[in-house]
Amino acid sequence: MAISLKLPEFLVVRDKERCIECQVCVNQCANEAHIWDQDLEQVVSNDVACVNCHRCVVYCPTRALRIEEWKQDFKKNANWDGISIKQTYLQAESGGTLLIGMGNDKAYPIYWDHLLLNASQVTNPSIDPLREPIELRTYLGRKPDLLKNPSAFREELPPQLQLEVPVMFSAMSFGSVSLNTHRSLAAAASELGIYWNAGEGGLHEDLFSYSPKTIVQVASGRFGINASMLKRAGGIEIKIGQGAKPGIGGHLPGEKVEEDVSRTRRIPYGSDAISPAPHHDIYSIEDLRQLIYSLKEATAYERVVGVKVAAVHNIAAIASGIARAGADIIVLDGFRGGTGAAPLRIRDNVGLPAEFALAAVDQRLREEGIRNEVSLVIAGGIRNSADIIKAIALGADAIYIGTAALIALGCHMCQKCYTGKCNWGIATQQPDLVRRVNPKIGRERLVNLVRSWEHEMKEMLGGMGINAIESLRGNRLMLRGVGLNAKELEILGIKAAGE
Amino acid sequence: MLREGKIRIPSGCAVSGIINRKGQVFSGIDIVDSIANMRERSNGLGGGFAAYGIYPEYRDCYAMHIFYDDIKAKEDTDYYINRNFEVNLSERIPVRKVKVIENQPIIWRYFLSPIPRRIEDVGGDEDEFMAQFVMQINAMIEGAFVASSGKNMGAFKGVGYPEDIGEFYRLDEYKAYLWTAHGRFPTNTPGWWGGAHPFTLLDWSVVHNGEISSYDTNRRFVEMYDYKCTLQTDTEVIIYLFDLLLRKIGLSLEEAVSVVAAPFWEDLDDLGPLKSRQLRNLRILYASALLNGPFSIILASGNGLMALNDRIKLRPLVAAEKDECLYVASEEAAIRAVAKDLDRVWAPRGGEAVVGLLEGKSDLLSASSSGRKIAGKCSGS
Amino acid sequence: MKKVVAIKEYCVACGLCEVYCATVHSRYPDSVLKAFKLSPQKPVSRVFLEKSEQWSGGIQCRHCKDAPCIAACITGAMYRNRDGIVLLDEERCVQCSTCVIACPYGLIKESDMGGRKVLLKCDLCYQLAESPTCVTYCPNEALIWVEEGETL
Amino acid sequence: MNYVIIGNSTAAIAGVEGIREVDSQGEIVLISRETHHTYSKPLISYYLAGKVSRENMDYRPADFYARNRVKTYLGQEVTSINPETKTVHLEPEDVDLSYERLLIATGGSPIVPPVFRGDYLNLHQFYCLDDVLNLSRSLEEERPRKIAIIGGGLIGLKAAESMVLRKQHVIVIEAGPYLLGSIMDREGAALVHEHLVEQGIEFYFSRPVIQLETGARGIEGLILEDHTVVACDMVLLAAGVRAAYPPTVAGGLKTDLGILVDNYMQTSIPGIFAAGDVAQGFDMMAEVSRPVPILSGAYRQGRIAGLNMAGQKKESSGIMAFNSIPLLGLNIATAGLSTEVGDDFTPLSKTGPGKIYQKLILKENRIHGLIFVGDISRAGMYRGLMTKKADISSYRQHLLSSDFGLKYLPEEYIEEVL
Repeated sequence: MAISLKLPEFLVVRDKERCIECQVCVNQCANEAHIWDQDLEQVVSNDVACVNCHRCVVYCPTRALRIEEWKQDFKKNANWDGISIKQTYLQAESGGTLLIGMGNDKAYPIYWDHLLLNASQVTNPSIDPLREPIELRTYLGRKPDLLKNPSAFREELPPQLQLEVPVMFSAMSFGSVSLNTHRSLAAAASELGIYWNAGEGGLHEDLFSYSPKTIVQVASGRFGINASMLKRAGGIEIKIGQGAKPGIGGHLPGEKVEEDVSRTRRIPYGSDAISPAPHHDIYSIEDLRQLIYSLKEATAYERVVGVKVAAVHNIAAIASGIARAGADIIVLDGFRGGTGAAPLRIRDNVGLPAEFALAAVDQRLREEGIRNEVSLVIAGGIRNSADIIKAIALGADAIYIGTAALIALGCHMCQKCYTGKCNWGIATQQPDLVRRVNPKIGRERLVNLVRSWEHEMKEMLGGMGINAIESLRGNRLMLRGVGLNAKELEILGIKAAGE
Repeated sequence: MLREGKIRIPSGCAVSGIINRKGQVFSGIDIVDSIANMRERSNGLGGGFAAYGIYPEYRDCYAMHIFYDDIKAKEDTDYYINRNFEVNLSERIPVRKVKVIENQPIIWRYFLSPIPRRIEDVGGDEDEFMAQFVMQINAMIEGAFVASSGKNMGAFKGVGYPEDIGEFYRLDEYKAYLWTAHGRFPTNTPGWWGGAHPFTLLDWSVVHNGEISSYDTNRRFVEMYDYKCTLQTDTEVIIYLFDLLLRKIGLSLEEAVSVVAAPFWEDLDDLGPLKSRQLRNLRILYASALLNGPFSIILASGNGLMALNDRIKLRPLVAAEKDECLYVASEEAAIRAVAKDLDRVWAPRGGEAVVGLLEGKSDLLSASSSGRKIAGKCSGS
Repeated sequence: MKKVVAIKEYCVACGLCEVYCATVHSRYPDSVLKAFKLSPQKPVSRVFLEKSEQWSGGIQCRHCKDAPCIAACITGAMYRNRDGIVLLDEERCVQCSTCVIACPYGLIKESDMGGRKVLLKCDLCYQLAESPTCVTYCPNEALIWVEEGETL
Repeated sequence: MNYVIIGNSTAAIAGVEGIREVDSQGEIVLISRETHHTYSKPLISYYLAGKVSRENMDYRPADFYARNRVKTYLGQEVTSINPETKTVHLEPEDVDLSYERLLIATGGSPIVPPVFRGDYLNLHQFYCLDDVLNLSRSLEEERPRKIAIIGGGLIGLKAAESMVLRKQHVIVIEAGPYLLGSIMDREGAALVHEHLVEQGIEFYFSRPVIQLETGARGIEGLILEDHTVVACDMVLLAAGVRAAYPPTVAGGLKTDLGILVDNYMQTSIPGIFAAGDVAQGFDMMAEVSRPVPILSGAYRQGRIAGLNMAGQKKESSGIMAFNSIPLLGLNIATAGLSTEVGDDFTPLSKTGPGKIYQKLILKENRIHGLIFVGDISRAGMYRGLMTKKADISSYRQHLLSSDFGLKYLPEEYIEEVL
């Protein structure tokens, strides 16, 4: 066998002064980067296996461990940097597509960080959320045309998703993530009065009690979907694309299709679950309309039907088409959106920032006079409450978080989800690893995260003199851009700081 | 410095309004005295009045008050007016020389009857025709600004303290059954006459104290329904919102109030299932029409007035009654200055509208500006 | 009486229960590092991480109602305190190990403390104000401190 | 309710504790022939060896009687029991005490083989505290060079251990073919024998003492069945124990090898209970009524007796013989039918490394007995399975494997421990 040119990515630094040989690290590393050596009677490291997930670092009771980048210089070359060279080695050895997990990690500009929020000073009072109610409740769903149907409010409205905080947990399928991850998300969403999205993998029967707060996904593989599931769910989302891999389907390897996954997805045990790149019954906008109305028919028009698309270059026109095709919610997934597995080149090079997609779509729908009729949700790269506030000011009704939720559950962003050996028990089906997410703790952590954001959002809103989130929606005057060029400001529809 | 329309300017203010609900007219002296009593609330950079019932002889004509920066603007505007209207009277508004009032524009008024064919060209909705015409002039013609355009009413406004503006416009010589007034405290303005309150559209006028934090949400909402927010002022967007809700969509005044000053979600449940469902639905459908942030406004039409605070009452508003007269003002002192023995004085709660309608009217939306009808000839001389 | 319950569904088999149990019963109860680095003998845990391919859990004395170890103890060193906790008085213990064979779960262990044999069992950290140390430090709340009969 | 308890050892004390679990008010009277505060009989060898102080021999703390409000008559003997009048007579106090419930927990008394019946200065019993107090004094005063111990059972070997620890030369004379014959098989006994020989103990097997050589100091030599003469200057008797019946009971108690009791520890006379070495109850492993003279059994029986005397109906499921006997550093544990060799019984055993021997006695997918020598750390789990009468068929192949533990056991067993 020819020698591998792969170099370790990380160095396990073990402080011998502190190591007590308790082997907790050995017990926790599913990658076997820590090994108990019987003869030496000590723990030794296998650096090549380390993925820098920090499980051992966090668990080490004496803080004896630290993971460093494996520093191996190549001759300086601005063009062929170390990463490019190492990826080339990898592909020369494997002959395969480079796979990666989680969202785009390239240093593209993060527009959220170029937006600044306004606050009240003197001319109007800021509102103190500790003294005055500040409302974050949001309704997602189709709204009738106000001019054509002025008495709509006297009737039953079309179905709406009521969110106590304009945050939802993004689609992450059972299969790509563990059942305990689903349990945590479902329980937290129910406690928070929001929705979570079960992704394209159906809903495990243990979670049926949470189904009123569950959005189920109809994606190109149609996994886990049937009429009773649609009726049971709180909402339905047709997934056309995903920000991390626009234009690409999904592939859940057979090894992850264990008994529960197989039963929930309604596919044979151990078989690969392949979601085609397109829906093979949607080759045009009119086909999408048929699917939307098929789903509405199937649920007696009692369920919200959303459509999720990846943010791509002509997203404004696409979104307009989706709105007119009858979608109740349009989800725009920006190119920083996470994934369990994506081809690296796709993830890093395809799509649009969610900020631009949102600004363009919101503006376009307003120009067409239909913005009020459809809800706009964005996903892909929301990291904190300020990002949410900015997204809503740009025009979103609500946002999805995926990666942030997983980080709350313990994800350390090692980006190795596709290996199925998630040391934090999230992106895995291995029973001993799945146990690492205790849904009770998971729920608490997710609830804490959203509640802390809720409070921060209320503070930011109050600072702007606003006591209901709908008064921020599309309120772009509350934003100013810093470090943006004129074209970027124009697309975002905001003024420059100081204007 | 940029003026309204180029930049958004926050301002503080005083408002006052008086209506005789029997429709008996009275001179502008009371309203001037009332607003003058709140001089501290303005800074001399804007004052104005709206008066209803002042042009009985031209009651069926559109009374258009226009500010012109120069004669070129007037000529351009006249060209459009003549293409679309029969002009019953065109004259300079009579003013008095007041020492502190300066830089006044050319202030003109017209009494107009639209040419029916022009209305039919735009779909036959006369109100919509008028509204679009006014917004066109404001948006398109540099140096022209329509201060008011309703029937039997007019807006009198300018840069200065309101009592000086009243003196300037000789309001003591007008008689109206409904007066509103405004004293302005802009924090940053070159003092542009068009930027003063009231702001009007059709018969509507609004005087407003406050700052609408939801401004851009509201603006972008009304702009979906063919309004052009050329001034970038809260007052402008407020009047467009009410026009949209009351005239275009046809909500009742009560419904419109529960849209712009929506009840809190948690308070909805106490209202009984039907009521709470309708209010919830209204709030869901008209989320972008919620006026958020501190305000007290007086919305007036030929039918009467409505005074309203934001839903958590961040600005002052007091109401009082004496016989058939209803008074609303930022401060009780402003009412007491003109009416000594009041039957009742109260401070309306946040989001609670004070409505004063002419006898026999059930809504603010005036007959002249409701329905799609073609105007007849003006009956005035 | 409150007991420690192991929830095998959430045990991550890390062994921190053992590390902290050993520490808190060592000469340096506040420092894992000192307990392991400075103690003359390696500190010994009274909770035991039981692992199989299907499950794992930190197990320890159940403080049985009808405790076989108390019945079997030849010296009276094994006793139940006022709170119902089964304790071993090391002063009076003669290391006969009868309790070792009496315990049906094998949760009393002999340990060699530098040539001196001692018998160790869980004391529920009864001298601490807070919950037993294994519960306090279980990183996944797979050991919980609950009233008997109480479930999740 | 008032209670009289005869005896002051494990079963009697457990009786007090049992009564007090149910009845905090009733009067309890405890009568003991010995004058000592309750102490643990098995500790006598430890005391002799200097591993436990006199105070630490107390089975319960000094305030035990006071705390449990027990009236004691120490140094008093019950001379008669009258079930008709429900009284017992005490001497030398010469009083009648009436009872509503009576517990007989008089224990056992050492067996003295006929050849040793006689008054010899250097012949010692090895049964109770007074025996070892005497013995201890003698050892210091007489400084014997060779001590013969009669009996290679549990008591004999613990006595031997204590003598070795006191640097005495010890000779053990066992009538049977190997050590610990009542609980141990030949293979296990061989390991123990090897260990004890290494510690300097001499052994004679299969030859009972048939005659004594006596002299001025008392016994000076023992003549065995094969005429071997074993010289010694002190003899300890450790030939076993039998039930120590109380004085005649009017009306008579039914007895076999002990006072017969039912599963509530009640004797054939209602109101009179018996527990401990004097009683003959149900042996859960043998599934017959027979004496099981071990401390844990005495405790269990005493407590059950106490509970039932105080009115709480509590049935015993029987007791199991089990022992743990560390001998000069070697751990030995046995339980249940450890010596069973019948056709139905299948032994499963494992030896080494070193002095390690582990054996389970299986029958019909159950463990019926065990012998562990050397490493006894997992013995408790096996004994637990015996108590539960657990069906071991699903994990039979893992029994005695070095990682045997909960993980191989069925779900319900695991749930019990978690």
